[in-house]
Amino acid sequence: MFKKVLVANRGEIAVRIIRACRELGLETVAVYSEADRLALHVRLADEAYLLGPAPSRESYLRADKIIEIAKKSGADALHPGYGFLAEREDFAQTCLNEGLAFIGPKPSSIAAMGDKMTARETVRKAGVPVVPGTEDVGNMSDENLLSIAPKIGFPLLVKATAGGGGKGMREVHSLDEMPELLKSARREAESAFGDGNVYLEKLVEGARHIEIQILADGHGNVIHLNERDCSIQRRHQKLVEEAPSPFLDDELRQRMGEVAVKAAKAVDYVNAGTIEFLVDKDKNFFFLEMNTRLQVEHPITEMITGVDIVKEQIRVARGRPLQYKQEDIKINGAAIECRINAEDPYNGFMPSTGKITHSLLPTGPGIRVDTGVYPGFEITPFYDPMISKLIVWGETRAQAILRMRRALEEYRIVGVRTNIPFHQTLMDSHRFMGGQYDTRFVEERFAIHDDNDPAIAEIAAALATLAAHQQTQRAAQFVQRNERDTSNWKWVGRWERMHR
Amino acid sequence: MFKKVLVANRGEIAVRIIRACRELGLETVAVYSEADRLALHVRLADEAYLLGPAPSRESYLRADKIIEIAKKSGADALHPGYGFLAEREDFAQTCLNEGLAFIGPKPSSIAAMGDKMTARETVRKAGVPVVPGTEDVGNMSDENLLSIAPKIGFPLLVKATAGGGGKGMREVHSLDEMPELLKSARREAESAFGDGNVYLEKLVEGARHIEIQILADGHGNVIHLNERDCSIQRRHQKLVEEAPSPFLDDELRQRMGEVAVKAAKAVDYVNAGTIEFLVDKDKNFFFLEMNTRLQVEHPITEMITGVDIVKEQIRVARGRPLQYKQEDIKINGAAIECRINAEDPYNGFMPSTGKITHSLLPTGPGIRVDTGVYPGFEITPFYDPMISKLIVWGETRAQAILRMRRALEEYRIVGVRTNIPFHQTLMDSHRFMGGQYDTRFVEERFAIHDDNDPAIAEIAAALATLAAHQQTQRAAQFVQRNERDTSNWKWVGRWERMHR
Amino acid sequence: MKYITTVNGTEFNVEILDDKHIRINDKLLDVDFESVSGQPVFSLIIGGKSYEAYVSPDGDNWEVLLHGRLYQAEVEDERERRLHGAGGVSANENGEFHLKAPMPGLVVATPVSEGQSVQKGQVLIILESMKMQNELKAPRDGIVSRIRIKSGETVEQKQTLLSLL
Amino acid sequence: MKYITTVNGTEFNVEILDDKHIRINDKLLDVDFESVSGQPVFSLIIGGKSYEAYVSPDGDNWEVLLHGRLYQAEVEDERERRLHGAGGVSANENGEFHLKAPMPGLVVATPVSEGQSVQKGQVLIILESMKMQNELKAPRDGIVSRIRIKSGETVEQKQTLLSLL
Repeated sequence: MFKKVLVANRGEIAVRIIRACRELGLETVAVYSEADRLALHVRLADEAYLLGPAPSRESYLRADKIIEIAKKSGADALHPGYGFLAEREDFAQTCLNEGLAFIGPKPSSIAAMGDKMTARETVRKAGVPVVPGTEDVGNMSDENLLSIAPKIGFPLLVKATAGGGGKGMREVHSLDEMPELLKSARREAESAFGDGNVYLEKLVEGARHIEIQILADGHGNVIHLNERDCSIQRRHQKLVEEAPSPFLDDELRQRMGEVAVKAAKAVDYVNAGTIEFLVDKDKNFFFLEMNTRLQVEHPITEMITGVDIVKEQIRVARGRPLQYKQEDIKINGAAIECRINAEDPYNGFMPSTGKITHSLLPTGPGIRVDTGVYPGFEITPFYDPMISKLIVWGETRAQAILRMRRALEEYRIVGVRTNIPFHQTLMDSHRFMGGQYDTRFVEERFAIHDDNDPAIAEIAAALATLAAHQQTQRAAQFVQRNERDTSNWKWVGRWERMHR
Repeated sequence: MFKKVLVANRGEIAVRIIRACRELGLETVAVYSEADRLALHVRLADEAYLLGPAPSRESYLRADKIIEIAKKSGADALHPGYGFLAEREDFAQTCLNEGLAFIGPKPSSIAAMGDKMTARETVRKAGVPVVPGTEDVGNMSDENLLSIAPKIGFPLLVKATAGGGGKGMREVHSLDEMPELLKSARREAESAFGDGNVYLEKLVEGARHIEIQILADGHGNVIHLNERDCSIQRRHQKLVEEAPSPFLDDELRQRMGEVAVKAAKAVDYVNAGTIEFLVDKDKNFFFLEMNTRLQVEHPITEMITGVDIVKEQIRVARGRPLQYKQEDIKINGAAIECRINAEDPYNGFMPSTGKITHSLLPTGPGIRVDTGVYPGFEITPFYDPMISKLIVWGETRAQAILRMRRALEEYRIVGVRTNIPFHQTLMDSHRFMGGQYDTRFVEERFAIHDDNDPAIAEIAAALATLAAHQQTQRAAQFVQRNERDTSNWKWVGRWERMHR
Repeated sequence: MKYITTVNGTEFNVEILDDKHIRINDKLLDVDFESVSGQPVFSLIIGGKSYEAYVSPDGDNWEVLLHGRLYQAEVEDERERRLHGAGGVSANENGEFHLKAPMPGLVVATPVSEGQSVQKGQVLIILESMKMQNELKAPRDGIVSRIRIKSGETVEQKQTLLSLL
Repeated sequence: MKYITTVNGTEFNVEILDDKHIRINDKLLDVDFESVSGQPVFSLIIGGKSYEAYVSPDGDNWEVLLHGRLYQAEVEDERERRLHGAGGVSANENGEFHLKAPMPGLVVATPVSEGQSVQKGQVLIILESMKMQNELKAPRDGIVSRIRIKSGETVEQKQTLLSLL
């Protein structure tokens, strides 16, 4: 039974894991890059050790240093979070070799599911339906892929073998454009995973991305916690998730759950994992991949089932049987998560960096915010743009949407741009309210609105004029001063002084 | 069916009500004093109107102005929150006369329960046990009370007839000290309620303060949402509440619930209300009073039952039947609330005022923070010192306590002192963990600890030395400047500039 | 003080009468305009309605983010407007265009070369930031006059990367 | 720089070696000491352990609020200490005591009068703030030398209300 957990991650998920450990009475060890000295996970952990410079490759991907720190600090377990080293079977194996409990699946399960082509084959043999695509296992050359593509048919997807999170993924509509897209997919995959291999998969049109949360212990018990609908995506990045899916009925839910359990058992799975499916218009579902780790969007499942997935991961890693049986898992109400990213929805979702000067979190009943940032913290270009997850629960889906609207309206983040206006527009859209969306909805049938309510335009005019007027009045007062140096902090400082 | 609700309150409860309205699609009207122009309830409401200067008597207690604003703004309903005008039957009556739906009970129910002596008589006649005390109804002179006191027996409590919240309450141990205490109780009652009348009640020793949440609709349905244990008090002010009570068993819970429903029916009660009981060591329980309004600590009941009490209040006020029947109400897990007050636990809990310069809310699973303040907001001496309510839920009471500990440890509020260290000490105390406390626990058997772990004292020494050293180094750099003006904002400004 | 403020193509005549009163077109309104926590977030109570918005300068214009919608506002004072004459297409439209880094990042590729003709929408530079590769595209047709960075280079926000003629 | 720091009666010899190293008594430790968000909240990583505390000056001393406990620390640099000699009961203990308002509020009552003898713990003034009546008590025995306020008066924080001889 381990007592001290090294959290090999950063940001909101590191904070989430540290909280679970603390609530279980376990000590925590944080690791951090030079950019993260004052990150929340460092502030909240019992111990903290520097890994190296800001770039991930020199810090959070430094498996060797992480193991060294685990030994130095006396940690006897490691939680990898998601991303970074979470799905590297060699890293999981090293942990075990070094006597560290790995809070995740066995290395063999990671390996079986980590290579996406092998995974397809494994689950197909276990009787799980898969999306049509390349069926060979092993690295394939561009020539090879170009010759197979017409047999699969267009449109199709180029996907990274080592992939996940939409990285190294490209949509191909014709053979002509394929060579160029293969090149860019391989380049992105190489940069993201250190592995440029790709495979092909038929693009299922009008599909929904629906995934099943799995929990399995070391005593042969495997249960599922129902589904999450993650079809609201942009560039294959999930933006909004909800549970339960408005698209599923109980019968399909149960069938998909059973198949997911089967897929997990096929790789002898232990701990938390997620089976991702595509579900087409006719409610046929196909295995897409398994994420052998904690998922970003796990909180919505926690909200509707009452299960604390991270605590359960830790209990399972300590050798305990699951606290729940399948029949204990009930769906209570509805939950939605909006991923709040530091990016500008009015400028092609370009990442936005800078120091957060102020924030106001929405709070109150049915609201949960998982975040790793706070006022004074600097958003750097080195890591993922996701700065927080806004999660709401409601007695019904309609109430959850209404609650999400009010939470988004309340949320203030100053210093970086965020995609909150995107989420507000989405929550107002009739198609989202009606549950009528698929994975292409955001890109093809949705625009962040520039509809112009004249009454509100008038208010905007008043606001802009008052702010401009105030600025002019103040500039007059400052005119004697040497105003050459207007570097950011001075401006902020002056701003603050002016407003006290 | 009303559409626009005026919220006749401020602070966290005004925010709570505005959120519920927004989630129900209702428009909201805030009212505010000059001190509250930038208060959160003003920022979040659809409309906002100034009431007057900061003191409550010139703003939040100005019933006439509030009614005038309701009419001007076209509000067709009013939610009084708690405190201020919430338990004034004349105000409720005026609302009805002016065609405003009053989101609360009928004026006659407020009247019946508002005069605490009348209330005792009413419920006693309905067969509800009451604490022994003065039995006459009507205003009593000091002479009268002094002659009755020995019959009731000491120790006893002097309580304000119009009272609540511990104001105008005094504990009397002998006849000698009684005249002086009557005087101060009347003075405080006069100042708090504009009514200096008091009555006497036997002090039940070793008692717990346990209250039952009631919901009643206009169709004759009355249910209870189980109990809250509010025994953690100081100077008769609740500091921590939990639900369910670790002291109650199912049989007693059910009996108290039934009696509470009976008490509510005795005054023909509609809307949300709370029946407060004292429960002695032998599990005898006595009616204390009924609060004919939403209660500060309502969120813990929401956490364990899933019922949104404020939304249910609004639905009931719109004439709808209750959404729940008694058998729908189940207890799920355990919830605790800590009232975070701007007061210094190391200095006799003296109120602390000032501008909040920074805050970091605890977030994550099972945490809810209801607050009306934010960084940049000024805590003034005009209102209640409660600046936020930290509420946690856990699968068990033990898990809720562990979660509360980690949440308190994470919570940062800079700019005013808070009682967070008090709560941390309490959550660490074995007696609280064991559920062994009564209403005298905090005052008689609890001290905010000054126990001295030498390892931590060493860290404190390092922190103080490093801060002092840094200050000395910086002072050297600033020595040429004219440092005479060290008014607060300049100091903060300099501090911030130094740390950028 | 009189202003002419244009929001999404609609002009508003806004007159600031004093601290608490403005006139918009013909309407006289009570206003209470306050910055929140010294931030570029403003609380405006106008005719009893309460609004809160992010308001910040954006070049010569103002951006107002209100109720999840972004408004671009041009605020001109009346004198200024008279000097400039009516209309107001801003100058400099046909000058050199300098592509600036919208955020700090790593230059992954520059798929164009100096002297090359490019079309509006063509990818000029791929910049990696926050684990995403971002394609920076030509805002108009033109000729690449100068490339100021190399692949593999780390750039600062607003650093000029490339110029178009 | 060498300091002698006293926390709850225990003395620690603390030497600041450089930005990243200190010695406490005999222990050499790595330290990383940073203010959070420019606030009097500090993150300290010391020998791998991560702590966060509110640290602020309190008169001549320092207050450290750490893990829900308040520590009063006296920090003297070695030279200063040598000058003052050992021990160090602060002077001024028997001078006049000025009762200052701990917060802004309304004076509800002054149950003592000028010239009156009072005992330690006796109520001198009742001050209402945040809806609570707060009794301000005598910190020692003495004679009320001057009352500077009247009932019903509003006072500022730190305003002197009353003096004791």
